[in-house]
Amino acid sequence: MKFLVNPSKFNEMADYLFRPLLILSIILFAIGLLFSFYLSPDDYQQGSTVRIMYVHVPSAWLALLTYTIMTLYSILALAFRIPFGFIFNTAVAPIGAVFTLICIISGSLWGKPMWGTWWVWDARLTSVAILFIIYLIIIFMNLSFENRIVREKVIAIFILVGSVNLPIVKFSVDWWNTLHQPATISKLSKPSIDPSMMAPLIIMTFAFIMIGVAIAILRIKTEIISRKSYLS
Amino acid sequence: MLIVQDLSIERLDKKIFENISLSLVPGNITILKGKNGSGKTTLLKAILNIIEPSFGSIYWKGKLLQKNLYDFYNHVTYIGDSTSSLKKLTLRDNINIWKKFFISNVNDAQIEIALKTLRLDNYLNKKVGTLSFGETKKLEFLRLIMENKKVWILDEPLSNLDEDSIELMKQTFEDHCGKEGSIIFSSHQNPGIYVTEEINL
Amino acid sequence: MSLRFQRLLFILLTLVIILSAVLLILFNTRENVSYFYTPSEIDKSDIIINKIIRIGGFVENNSFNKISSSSFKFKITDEKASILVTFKGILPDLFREGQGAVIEGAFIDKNIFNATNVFAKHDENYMPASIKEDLKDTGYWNKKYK
Amino acid sequence: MNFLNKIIFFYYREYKLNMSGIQDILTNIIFFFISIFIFIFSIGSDKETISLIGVGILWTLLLLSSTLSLRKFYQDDFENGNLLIIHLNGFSFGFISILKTFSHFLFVQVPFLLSIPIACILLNISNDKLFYLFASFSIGSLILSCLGSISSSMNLMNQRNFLLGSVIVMIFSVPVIIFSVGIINMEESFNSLINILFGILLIVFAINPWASGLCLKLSLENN
Repeated sequence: MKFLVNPSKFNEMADYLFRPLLILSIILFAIGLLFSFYLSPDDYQQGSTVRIMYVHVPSAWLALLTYTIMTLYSILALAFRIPFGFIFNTAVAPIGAVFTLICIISGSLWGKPMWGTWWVWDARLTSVAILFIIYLIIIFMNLSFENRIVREKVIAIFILVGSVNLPIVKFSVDWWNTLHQPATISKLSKPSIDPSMMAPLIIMTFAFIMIGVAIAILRIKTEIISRKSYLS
Repeated sequence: MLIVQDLSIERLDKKIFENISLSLVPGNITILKGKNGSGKTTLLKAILNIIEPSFGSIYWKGKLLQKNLYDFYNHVTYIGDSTSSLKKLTLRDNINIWKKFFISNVNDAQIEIALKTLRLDNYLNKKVGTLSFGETKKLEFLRLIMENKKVWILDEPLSNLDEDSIELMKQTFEDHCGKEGSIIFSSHQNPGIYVTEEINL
Repeated sequence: MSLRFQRLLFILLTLVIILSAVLLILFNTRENVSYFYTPSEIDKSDIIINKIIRIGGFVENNSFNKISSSSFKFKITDEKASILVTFKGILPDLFREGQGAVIEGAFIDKNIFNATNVFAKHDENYMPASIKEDLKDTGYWNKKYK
Repeated sequence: MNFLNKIIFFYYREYKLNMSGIQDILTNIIFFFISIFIFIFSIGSDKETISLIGVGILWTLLLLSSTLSLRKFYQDDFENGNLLIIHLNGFSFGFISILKTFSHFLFVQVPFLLSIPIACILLNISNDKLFYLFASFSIGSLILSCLGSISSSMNLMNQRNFLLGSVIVMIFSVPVIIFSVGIINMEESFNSLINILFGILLIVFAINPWASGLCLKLSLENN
C-alpha cells in the first residue's frame, strides 16, 4: 500500500499498472456501450431515454468519488505532512471537473424529455453545479499562486472547506423532496433496478473508474516529474 | 535567556543555513551578518516561531520555545523590514494606538523626549503617509521604546538611516543593554556597534 | 493552562459546535422545508391567492380532460386531498394519469390552481416494459406502478 | 485582565483604521443606494416587479459589498507587517481571524444593515417584513463576514488573480441566500428557516478560525 503515499513507489507501480489499465478500460467501454445501447431493454416508463442513465450515473458517482479521495489526501497532506497528497490534489482536480461536467451535461440532456426543461433550480442540480465550480476554483488556484508551498497548502485547506458541499450533494435528494428522483442503488432494500439494466450500469461504472485511474496515473507522474525538475 | 541549538532550515530542498547556534544572554548584543538573501530574516522568523526549522531547536528560559511561546512573546519586540505605522492616520493617532494596544507603561513625558531626540516632534499632526521613508523608519524605534520589552529582534534596523540617527541608534542599544535587555539584529554593512557575538551566514 | 491543553480544548469546542449545527440543520430540514407541498399539506384556510408555490403529487385517474389543443384541466392528489389544476402549455411526454407530477403556479381562487409549468416527476423504479406486461397479467400489479 | 484590554484596544485600532473619517461610512452607504437606483432604473420602476425582487436586490448588494471589502481584512496589515506584530502581542492566528471577522461585521456590514429600512421604502417592500429582513440579514452578513475572512486569508499570497477570493465567498454563500430569501417569502416556516441559517452560521464560525488561522500562518511563513 506504500505506493498510495510515496511518490517513487507510485512511479514503479504506475509503470507496471498503466498499460493493462488503459486496455482494460477500452474493452470495458466497448462492452458497456454495446450493452447500454442495444442489449438492455427500454424502461417501462421512460422508453429509450433511460439510456442516458448509463453515462449520467457513473459520472456522478465518479465526480463525488474523486472529491472524497481528494479530501482524504488533503487531510493526509495537512495533518500527517505527506507531500504526495499535494501532488495528488493538483493532478486529479481537472479529472474531477471533467466528470462533473459530463454528469451535468448528460443530466440536463436527460432532463429535457423527462421533466420538460433543460435546467431546473433544484437542490441536487444546484449542489452539483456548486461542486463543478469548486473544482474550477481548485484548478484556478493551481495557476494563480507563485510560491509552491503556499499554493499546495491553501488548495488543501480549500478542498477541506469545500467538502462541506459533499453531503449536501449526496443527501440533497432525501432532505428536500425535490424533483430529482431518490437514489436508486443506494437503497438498502432490494435495489429498485432490474438486473438487465443493472449490468450495463456496473460495466460502465468500472469503465469510467478505469479510464479515470489511467488518466490520474499519467497526470500524477507528470506532476512528480515537474516537481523534480523544478527542484534540481 | 534564548538558546538556539544548531538550527538548520531547508526550503524547497535548498539549504538556507546549517547548524547555527547562538545564545542571547541578558545584556549582550548579537549581530547577524551576511549578504542579501543569505537567510538572516529567515533565522529571525525561526526564532519567532513563525518558520518551522527542519533541524535543531530553540529554548526560551530552559523550556522548548513551542511550549511557552506566549511567555516568550511577552518579552519580545520585533521590527521587520516594513514600517508598521498606519499610513492613513496621523502620528498622534499612531502613538495613541501603540500606547493602548501594547499597554505600555511609558508615560507621556518619556514619549515627548523620544520624539524630540528623533526630531519627529513637529510632525505630530501630520499623516504618517506624508513622512519620508527614513522618518517612518525612525518611527519604528519610537514603537520599540514604547513597548519597552526585554528582548529586541530587529531586521536591518540601520538601513536608510542618516548619520546622526545611526549615532542615536548606538546610544539606545547601549542604554537597553545596560538595563539587562538583549538585542539580536541583522545588518548587511558593518555598523561599528560594540557587539558581543557575531554570526556570519 | 499549557498550550497543548488549550489547543485540545479548542478542537473539542469546534467539534461540539459543528455537531450541534448539523443536528440543528437536519432537524429543521426534516420539518417542512420542501421545495413543494403535497395537496394534503395545503388546507383550504390559509391559501394565499396568486403566491407562487409548487405542488407535488399524483395525477388523479380519469380526472384529466383536454379543453383545447394547449389547455388542460386535471386533478393532483396524494390519496388524502386533491386540487383542481388548469394548465396552458405543452405537457412533458412522461405526463399521464397516475404518474407523479410537480406543478408550479398559484391559486387563482379558493379551489382552482393555475399552473405555470408542469414537471413529470419520475420515481426511482426502473423496470423493462416487457416485465410490466407479465406483472399486469398475473395481477401482482399494484396501483402505483400504473 | 490585560488580555481583555488588548481586545478592546484592538477594536480601538480597527475603529480608527476603518472609521477614521466619516467618508468611509458614507461611501459604503452611497455605494448601496446608487446600486439600488441602478437596479431600479434597469428593471423599470413599476411597483409590482420591484417589490417582487426587492429582497433579491438587497441580498446581491450585501454580497457585493462584503466581497468588495475583502482587502480590508488582512491584506493591508499583512503588507505593512502589522499582522505579525498583532500575533506577537499575544493573539493566536485563529483568534485574530475571529476578531477580524467581528470587526469586518461591525464596520462594513452594520452600516449596511442600518440603511435597510430606507432601502425598504425605495424598494417598496412592506414594513411588516422588516423584522424578517433584519433577522435574516444580521445572521446572513455574519456568515458572509466569516466566509470573507476565510477567502481573504487564502488570497493573501495570491498576487495574480485577486478576484478568486470573491468567487470563493460567492460560491459558499449560495445556500445562505437560498434560505434567507426563503425566510422572507415563506413567513410561516420562519423559525425552522432561521434555525437552519443559524446552523450554517455555527458551522462557518467553527471552521473560520482553523482555515483562516492556518492560511495566515502559512502566508507569514512564506512571505
